[in-house]
Amino acid sequence: MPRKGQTLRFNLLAMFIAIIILQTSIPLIGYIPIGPLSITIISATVVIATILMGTLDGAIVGGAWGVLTFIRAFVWPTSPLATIVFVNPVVSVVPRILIGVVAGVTYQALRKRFKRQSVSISIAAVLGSLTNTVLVLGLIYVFYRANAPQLYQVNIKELLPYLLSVVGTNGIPEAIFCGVVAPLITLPLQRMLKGRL
Amino acid sequence: MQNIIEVNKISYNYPERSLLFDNLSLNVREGEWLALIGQNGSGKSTLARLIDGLLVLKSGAITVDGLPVNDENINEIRNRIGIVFQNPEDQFVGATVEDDVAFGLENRQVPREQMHEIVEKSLKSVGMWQFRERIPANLSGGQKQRVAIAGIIALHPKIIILDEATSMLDPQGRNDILQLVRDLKEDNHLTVISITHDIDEAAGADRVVILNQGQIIDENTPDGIFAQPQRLKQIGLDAPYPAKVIEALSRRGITSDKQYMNDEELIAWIKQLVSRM
Amino acid sequence: MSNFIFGRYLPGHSWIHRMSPQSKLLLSFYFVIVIFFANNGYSYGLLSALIVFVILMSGVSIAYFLKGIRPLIWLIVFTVLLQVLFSSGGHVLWHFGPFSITDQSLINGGFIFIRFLLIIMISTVLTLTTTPLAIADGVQTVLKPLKKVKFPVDTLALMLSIALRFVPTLMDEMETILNAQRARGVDFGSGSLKHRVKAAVPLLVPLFTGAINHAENLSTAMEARGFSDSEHRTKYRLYKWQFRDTISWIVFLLVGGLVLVFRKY
Amino acid sequence: MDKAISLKNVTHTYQANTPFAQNALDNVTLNIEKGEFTAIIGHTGSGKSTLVQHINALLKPTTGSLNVLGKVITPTTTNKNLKAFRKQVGMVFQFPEKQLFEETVIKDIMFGPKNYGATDEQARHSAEHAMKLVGLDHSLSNKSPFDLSGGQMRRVAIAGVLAMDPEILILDEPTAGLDPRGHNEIMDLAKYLNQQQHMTIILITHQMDDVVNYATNVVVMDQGQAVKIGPPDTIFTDLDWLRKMQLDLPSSAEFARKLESAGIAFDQLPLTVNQLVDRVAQLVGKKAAHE
Repeated sequence: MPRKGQTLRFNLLAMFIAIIILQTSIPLIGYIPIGPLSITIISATVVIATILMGTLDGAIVGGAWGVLTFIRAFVWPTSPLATIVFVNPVVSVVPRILIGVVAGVTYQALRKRFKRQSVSISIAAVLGSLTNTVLVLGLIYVFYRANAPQLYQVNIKELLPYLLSVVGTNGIPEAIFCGVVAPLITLPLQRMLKGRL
Repeated sequence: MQNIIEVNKISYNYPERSLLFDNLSLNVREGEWLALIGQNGSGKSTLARLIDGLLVLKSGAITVDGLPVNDENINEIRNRIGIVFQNPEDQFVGATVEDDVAFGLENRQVPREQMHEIVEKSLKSVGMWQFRERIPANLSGGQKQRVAIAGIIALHPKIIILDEATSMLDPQGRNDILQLVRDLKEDNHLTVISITHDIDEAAGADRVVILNQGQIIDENTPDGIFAQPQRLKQIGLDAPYPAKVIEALSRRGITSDKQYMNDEELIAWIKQLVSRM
Repeated sequence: MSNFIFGRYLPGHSWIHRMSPQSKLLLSFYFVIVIFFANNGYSYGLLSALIVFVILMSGVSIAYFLKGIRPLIWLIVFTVLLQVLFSSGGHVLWHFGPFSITDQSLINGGFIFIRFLLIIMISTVLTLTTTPLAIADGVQTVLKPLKKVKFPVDTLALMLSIALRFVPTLMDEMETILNAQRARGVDFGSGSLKHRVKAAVPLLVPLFTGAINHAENLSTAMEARGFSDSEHRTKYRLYKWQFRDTISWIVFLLVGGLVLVFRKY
Repeated sequence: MDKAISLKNVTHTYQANTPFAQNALDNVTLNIEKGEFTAIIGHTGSGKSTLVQHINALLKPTTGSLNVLGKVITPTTTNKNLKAFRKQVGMVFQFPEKQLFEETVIKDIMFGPKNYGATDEQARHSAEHAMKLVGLDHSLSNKSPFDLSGGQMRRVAIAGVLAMDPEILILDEPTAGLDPRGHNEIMDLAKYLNQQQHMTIILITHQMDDVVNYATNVVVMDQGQAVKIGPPDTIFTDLDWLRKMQLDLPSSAEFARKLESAGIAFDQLPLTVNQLVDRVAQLVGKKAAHE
């Protein structure tokens, strides 16, 4: 007999991956366009998975998003940014995985400190989302400062300030969004899954 | 007839809930069609899950085909029982019809060469072979339930449990599925347990057991159960159609000494009334 | 709906359709890597010829490919412009502030344009001729060596196939939820940031609760059908390596070799 | 009587201008009076859902126009103006419990009214009233909807629609998956709203017994067209035609046919138990009077 909840965990992971596939293909539930910016709400999905199922599973869901971002940068890019930076698997995958790791570790550390669950979830979500932004920024800087060889051979050095500012300005509303929405979604789901994982 | 399932003084409760079953016992005879009726929350589906070892008993024992339901026998038990669940969408595992039928075979590590033969035979027996390459999104609810049944037949079970398997289908899909299961039961000498609150589905059974709040409050032939339509109503179930006619007639001063007759008896009685007077 | 995974597969029986998915997957990767090494007109010409040949072999009408590119064209043009305007080296033809156009950057711009087309074409061929299920199976075969280091390849492949199977289901449900909340007076896709953030919750909570319900019911159904260990199962589908796979690899390897040779010119 | 809904030559094409174009509605013209209880029947895929989504302004016609409570929707009506329609037309989707999302029952029910501009106090008032209508105990107000039983969740969802105080209520198979008691309670609620609150009700259903027991008006859909419109007793007359539409007979009509083949004649096919029994009583009584 499978360990209690093992099949459920397996299927929950499958469903989260399905949701992320959906979010990367349907703008309405994946991205919120605000003026020239387009903030992603997928990082919230990774945070929610992390808090419901734990750090490892959160990292897996984040990784799935990363791999999808990577593949999409070739097959169906959504922005010039994607064609330039996300064709590098390190930039597209690693930060996404670390959303789960950072959110998970933060949540575990805080959950007993705050009486209200929503506070610790919110903080974990903000930090998780910021991890993504900061790492994408950092990795772009590391990789392209020195004009490393890259797929489309665009002269990125000159573009660097532009890239960094786009990622940076998206990052702030993204983190706020995550912080507000993650607890609102996670709490009812926790209630549904109580004692079953 | 021999008992194929013996439920012996079982107790069970969901975590953080009060006791649902307390000392419940029930036997299912080999080859019979047993209808388990009761309203939502009466414990019908839970009982099915306990019999299949999907939930773990608190106390008591269940044996299936002579095997006690426990960790050790779980695979053997699940080889003998096939369950068709309520929601057609949520039991379709494979990406296509044939992949879904193969799922149970893959789990049992059936060699590939055999699998293809079994899948073909099973799909043909439910009339879905020509749909084998379809994806679930392009099938109706009734067709998905057929595929679910094919997936069960592929494993040669002795028992089929219909866990409200027709409740999400339209009337036509419902009749189709019940007819299919009746045919398969005959051809494969199956035991069928149908969990339902559809009184018409129960009417076709050999024996009906009423479950109410975790307790068996009655078991009898359908005619015997339906002879007390008031009782069915009290526990939130529908009275069978002939009982409604008899009741309505009695309100018009035409009374019978019976509270229930099946269709044929009722027709005969009405005929007699009309011609006698 | 810009659905890049579903609704793209076109059933058929062409040479390409009948190749094993693992070959198609690996050859697509290989092709992208080869593009990486192309640095002159000869190479780009050769690769373009190969892709045209592949498209013809796929039996899919060219119109499909052109339709696939249309929504991406502005993105490609924009990226090419970035390259043209921000390059240095070569004779400066035009100069303004941080922007400059050189003869070198114009040529590079042209190459980048071709790179884009090549990569989009090869991936389009893959998704038009291979079902999502076959792609998942292909991934499983490709990753098989990782089993030696205890990487749960089969678990991952089954998980991916279930995820793909449920995408259309969740998409339908999302549409119903969207309509149900619209009927309750929610405006989606307009208003202030605060409004949009608030509008996401009545959409996402039901989407997730629905998904969790699916996961729970599916788990029960799978266990009832004897599922316990995703690493020890037999497999219904088999994609055999075929003669056509060998031929395709020979052609692609040859082209790759030529691209390396051309680098010196 | 006033017209509540009137459709004129409404056609709706999904994926217009593509090879997949498909007429989900094909030149539908129909009128529904205020205060009527209309059942829409037809096999799966006949266009029932597309039809009601037009009435609720979730879809716009590709050609034609419709008038809902005096407001007109044409293919060119802007999306902004559609919200006003939706306030008057409540729509209970199939398995409506799937749309719940709030922390508490009361908040979820208040969600609709607040979207349409009600103050907190007004919304709470409407929500409490709606809870009473659907038979939800006040003590459940502050519970999480996810802690309730399936039947209770469905009532919360229906209350969420009723709290918006619509003039027209659309119910899309509202009893699917419920047990007989739950089924009867929901259908009786629809009847109460129709008869006591004078709400115009539109019910999509597969259950012909509900059609004859509750509806005053029936629309039969087939291949995107409204092929027959009228009171139940004009709909269930032509058995061959019904079979062609893949529709069932109500239980009483079915039983009456068995009686007929046993030699008991009916001048008109009875549709409900009462109609059937009236006829039987009449036959028995006639004989009695003769003697």
